[in-house]
Amino acid sequence: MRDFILKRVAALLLPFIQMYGLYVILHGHVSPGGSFAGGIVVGLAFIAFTTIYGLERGRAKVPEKVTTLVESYGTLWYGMMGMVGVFKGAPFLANKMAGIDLGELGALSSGGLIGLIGLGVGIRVASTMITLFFTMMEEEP
Amino acid sequence: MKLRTLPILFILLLAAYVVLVAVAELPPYGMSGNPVQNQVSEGYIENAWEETGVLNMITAIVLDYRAYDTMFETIVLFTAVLAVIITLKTTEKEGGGK
Amino acid sequence: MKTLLDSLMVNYPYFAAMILFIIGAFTVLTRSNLFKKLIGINIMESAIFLMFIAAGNIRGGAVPILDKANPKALYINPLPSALMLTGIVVSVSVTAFALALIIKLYQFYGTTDARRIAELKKEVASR
Amino acid sequence: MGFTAVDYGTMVMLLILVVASLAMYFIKDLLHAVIVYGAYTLIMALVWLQMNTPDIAITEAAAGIAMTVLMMVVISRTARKED
Amino acid sequence: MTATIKSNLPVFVVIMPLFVAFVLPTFARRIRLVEGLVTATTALGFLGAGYLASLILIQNGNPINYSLGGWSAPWGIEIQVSNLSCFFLLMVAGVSLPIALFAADNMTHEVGGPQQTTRFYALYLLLGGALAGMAVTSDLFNVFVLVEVATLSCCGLVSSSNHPWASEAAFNYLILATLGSALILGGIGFLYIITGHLNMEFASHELNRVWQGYPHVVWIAASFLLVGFGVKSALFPLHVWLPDAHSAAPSPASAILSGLAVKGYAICLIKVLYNVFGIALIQDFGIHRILTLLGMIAIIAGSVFALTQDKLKRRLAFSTVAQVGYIFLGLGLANSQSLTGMLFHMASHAVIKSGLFLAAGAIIATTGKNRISEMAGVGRKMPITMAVFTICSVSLVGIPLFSGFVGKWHLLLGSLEAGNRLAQAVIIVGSVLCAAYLFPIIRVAYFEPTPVADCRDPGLPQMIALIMLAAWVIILGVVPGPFLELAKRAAIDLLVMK
Amino acid sequence: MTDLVLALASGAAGGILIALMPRAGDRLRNIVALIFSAAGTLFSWRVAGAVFAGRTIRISGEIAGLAWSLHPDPLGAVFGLIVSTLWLFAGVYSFGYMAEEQKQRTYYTYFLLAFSVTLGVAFSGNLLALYLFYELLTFATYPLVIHERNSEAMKAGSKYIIYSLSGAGAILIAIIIVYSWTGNLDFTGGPLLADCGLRPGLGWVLALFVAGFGVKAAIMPLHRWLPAAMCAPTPVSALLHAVAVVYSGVYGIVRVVYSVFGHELAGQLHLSHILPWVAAFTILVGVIIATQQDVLKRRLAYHTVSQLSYILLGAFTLHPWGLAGAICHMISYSTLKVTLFFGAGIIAKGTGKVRVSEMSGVGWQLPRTMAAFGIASLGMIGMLPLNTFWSKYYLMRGSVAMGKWQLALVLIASGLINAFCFIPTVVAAFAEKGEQPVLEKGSAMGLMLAPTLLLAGIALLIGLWPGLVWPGVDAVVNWFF
Repeated sequence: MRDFILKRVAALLLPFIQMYGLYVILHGHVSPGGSFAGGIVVGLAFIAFTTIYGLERGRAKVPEKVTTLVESYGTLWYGMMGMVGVFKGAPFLANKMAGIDLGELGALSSGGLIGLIGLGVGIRVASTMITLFFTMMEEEP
Repeated sequence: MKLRTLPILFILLLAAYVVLVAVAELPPYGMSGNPVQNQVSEGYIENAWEETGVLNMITAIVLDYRAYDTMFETIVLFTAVLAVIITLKTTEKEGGGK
Repeated sequence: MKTLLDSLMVNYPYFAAMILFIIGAFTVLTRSNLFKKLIGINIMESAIFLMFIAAGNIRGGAVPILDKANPKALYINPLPSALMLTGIVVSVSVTAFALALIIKLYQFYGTTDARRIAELKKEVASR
Repeated sequence: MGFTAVDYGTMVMLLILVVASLAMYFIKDLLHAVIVYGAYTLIMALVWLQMNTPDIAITEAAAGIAMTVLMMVVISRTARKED
Repeated sequence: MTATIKSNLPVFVVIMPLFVAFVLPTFARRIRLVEGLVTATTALGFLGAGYLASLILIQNGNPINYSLGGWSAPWGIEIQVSNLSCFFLLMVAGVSLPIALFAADNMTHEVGGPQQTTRFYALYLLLGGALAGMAVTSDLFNVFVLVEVATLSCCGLVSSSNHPWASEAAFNYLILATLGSALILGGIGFLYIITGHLNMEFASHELNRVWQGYPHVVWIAASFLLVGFGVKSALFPLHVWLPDAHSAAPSPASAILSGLAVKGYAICLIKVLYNVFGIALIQDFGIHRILTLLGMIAIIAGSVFALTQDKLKRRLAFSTVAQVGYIFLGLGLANSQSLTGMLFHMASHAVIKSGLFLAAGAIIATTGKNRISEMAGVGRKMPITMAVFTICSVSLVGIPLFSGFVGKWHLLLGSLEAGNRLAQAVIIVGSVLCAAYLFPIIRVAYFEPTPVADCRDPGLPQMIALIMLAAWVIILGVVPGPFLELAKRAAIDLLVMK
Repeated sequence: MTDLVLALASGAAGGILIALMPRAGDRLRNIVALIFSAAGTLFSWRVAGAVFAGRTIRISGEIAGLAWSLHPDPLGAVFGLIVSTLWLFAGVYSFGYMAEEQKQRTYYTYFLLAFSVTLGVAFSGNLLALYLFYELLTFATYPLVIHERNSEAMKAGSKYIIYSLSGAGAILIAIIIVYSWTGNLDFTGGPLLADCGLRPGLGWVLALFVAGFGVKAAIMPLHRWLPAAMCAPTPVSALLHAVAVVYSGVYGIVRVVYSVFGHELAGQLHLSHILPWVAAFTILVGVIIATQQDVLKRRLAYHTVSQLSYILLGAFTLHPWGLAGAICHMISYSTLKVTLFFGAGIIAKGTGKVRVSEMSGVGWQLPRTMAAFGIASLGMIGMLPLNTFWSKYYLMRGSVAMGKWQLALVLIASGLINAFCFIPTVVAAFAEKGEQPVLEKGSAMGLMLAPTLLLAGIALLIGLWPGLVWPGVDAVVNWFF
């Protein structure tokens, strides 16, 4: 309860920062930015939350189990998206070649697998930033 | 500036000179006729939107043409996280870390 | 010398990149503080990124995002940018890991100075 | 040589980068050095924006801030001054 | 299904260990499952590599090209399974399998509980995947990314040790290796700026067309790459990180670091030098002379430093510095015999050094002693471990019937062909010095009177791993057959300008 | 073929068998060792018989794409005969000498392994096999050198390993060069380099070979490991450092000169006019240093250095008479030198005296030993009733025939110095008759004494009827000329 204003402002701002991060991730293929930058922004929002509200509440929002799972399966997600091509008889990581509908140019759903991969990478990067931050913040007993 | 740093400084200045000579030889910056702007880059610029369906060519390259590199990029990140955790979490909580 | 300087001025981003690279290497090699070494590494890597990005650029070119209104614009080469995206991730990863190691080293030795750590290690070894 | 305003702007920023990197070499207080590093990454992002690569500029800005934050975290847990 | 696997095998060999590594951390509680997965993955990798090698041998060395995502070469990334790739893949798989076996159920004292061990395995597989990737890649930037994955996982492996010095070693390694990466990236950047290509074949073609316009740039690119890969593969004056890192790491990690990781970077250097610059440019610029000289210095200096070490793992680490010298020497002599010898020596050293480090790890783990002078009588208490150690040492010295001889034989033939008398002398002196620093260990272990208190051979998986490595040493020494054939063809491939 | 395999395998099999029975008693172990050495001896005699009868025995194969072969020719057969016969004697002697020593298992294991390996050197038909066995010999005999396990022995062992491996390295380079010229390493079908003709670098190759094998043959600047290695048990010194190991070096040089180069090609090299003088230098200096030594075994060691160069001198004459002398000397010197060492060992075991200056009166304590010792000393001078007379005769004849009569003078001079070297010891041993007891009793002493006396007898026998060994010598000379 030390810093009321900071907490209020954070409560107001952080959702927007996260929205912005998600926007950057999702619109990586039609506008500047991409999954990595967006993921970092999302991660930084959580980091800011933790620095303001304290380690315990931050940890409660994103438990270690979740980050571990996202780390592992987020990375695997990329590989699985690559395997889609293989299952369709095209080379690894194929997109158009695998016969995936590329959608309308410029739309959010365009680019076939690109959007999906980007989303996975973005969430994964966010989780990575959070993991790094928590690992470095937490004191060893 | 300690005495110990002087030889290193000397060597690096020498290296800097050699490198700058090489840099001066590079194709002039920012010209459209440079070797870099060859058929590869033209190919990306002309075909990216119809081959991948995205407007941002960089995303097209990152997530489609050279997606293999990007996969390794995420792996680098994954490796770094693993390495950080293996370095810092030497004591293990019972029950798999709740 | 004159022509060298002239060509360097033409290639000024490369020139700056190499200067930064050398400064970074100098920091890594002569500063004994681990943080400084880390910062030096980051300077070096960003210098190389600068070189790549500059290589892809065309002066007066267009951002490589397809402009539906003007599809025949002089787009710059998107490849170096795409490569450097990967490069930045790599440098973030290295930084993170190095920071973790710094924390660990501080826990062991109570200092972040490489030379001091070497001395302490020697003391431990001789004991 | 036909430099345009963009070129001169870039040159100035590159000069600032060189100065910043030298500053990081000489500054004894690590926290200050890290702050300079944050500025360095931001200017680097601007340079890349000048070079028509907004993607990289955004990424560099985000990554630079993330790195700065992490460095600050670590400095808060270790020594702040360089010996 | 089988057809899918067959046609995608080049990429599966690389991504399979990586995929397994991704999911490993979620199984941390079931350590047996983790160990089983790791062993199965390396075994599968071995099968895959063997199949690819047989495929390549059958089709007479014609490389298999695989375009990732279906994008052909100048635009997309292409991976190429050639003789060299198969050789290196076989080497990686053949060595990492016994190391994985050795690590099973044996990491607690060096790494920690099941979670740490799982992370260790994940890093191990990531390193394996990166090395496999290096073997098949034919894209310059992909080389850099793989090098980074390998570097980070190597440093992670080093710092996984409970040993308090491991962190310092890992930090120094990380900083120097990243410096190396920056140089490598710089070198690739220069090449890219003047050629506009990242695919090795295209870049080579373009480079050989335009290099007269940029002599200094080619020089600087070559020296950046040489220094960068030199740092990573511990070429002599740049080896300073290696002894600490390799001796502080857990034993299986030391084995894979000394045995394979260092070679992975060397393979990348070989690919960059011979597939991009090409033999003609190398000779025009005199790069091969520099390599030869550095190799010779490394052989002598590494051996002499190894002689002065009393700690077992440090001595072995310096021995790696010396043996890397042979690789660079063979690289520099630049004829088909020397390249064959260099490649074969690379493989045999991978096997030998893994065997030595694993045996040393078993000894250190059971006796708790890490100094050579304290190891009296180990040979009697741990007969099989020490027998493997002896076989590996004898092989490293280069006695016929063991693998080290074959490599040295071809290296000597190569230096004869290159007319380099000094190189011959250095190779021989290196062998003698190698005997001088390895035999005292064997002597102390077998013939010193006072026995160590209480120790015995390690458990069954460890024994299988050690015996497997010893068997490799002898098989490679007596009937290297297809393996030597691959090395010969790879050497000829490297010398042919495309 | 079977005989060849069995001859090589019996030593190795025996060694492994002994290594695998850790708790066996001395007697059982001795019996096993005896059986396997006898078997090895028997089969190598059969091999030699077949070779002299003109049959071809050949085993070949490939290691790592390089051909190897075992193919005994008369020279190899003679070497094999010497080695196997003396090994049997040394084995019996060891049973007595080692009876109270520690670490007998290790000793007999490596004793038998070394037997196998030495026969391998003798019977190899190709440079790769020769090199392989030559290298293995170093490792097989190393544990014997450091048998005492004290710091002196360890130092000697390290010296031995380093010298031998350096030599082997030189040989490897030479082999590589030969291989790159001919693409073939098999020397049984006539001189290997005969087709190459005189070409630059040939002299270097010969020099490398001679330097490499010269380490084990103890040519003068490379001899230093030999006196140091004398800290090994006496049977080992007798067998390895007077016969087997050093002979493998000598054998290698002879082999290279006659089988790789061939006497015609070698005669055209400048180097082959220098090498006899190197040998002569070693002969004189070695024996002069020997007279200065007080410790009997060291004196014998330097004496070995000197005598080995007799053989080399004969070989370097490149003349049938010289070669005949060399082969003769190989046979006769080995019997005598082993006798001398056995005698020295008995003296050391019986009285504990190792220095020449302490030996007055020993003769009456150990009369039969000293008699044998005396006979052998006379033989070293080259007196008539002993076999060395004949070898020296042919050596001189060869040197004169080659046109270097000065070498004959060297031989005579060294014979005289040899007389100074040992005769005073023998005389002193019998000079002083005190009240000392006769020590030649007991089974251990009997086991040591029997081979000693038998060898002295053989030496006399050959001296009186040189026709006993002449067919072998003749076969070798005919094979090469």
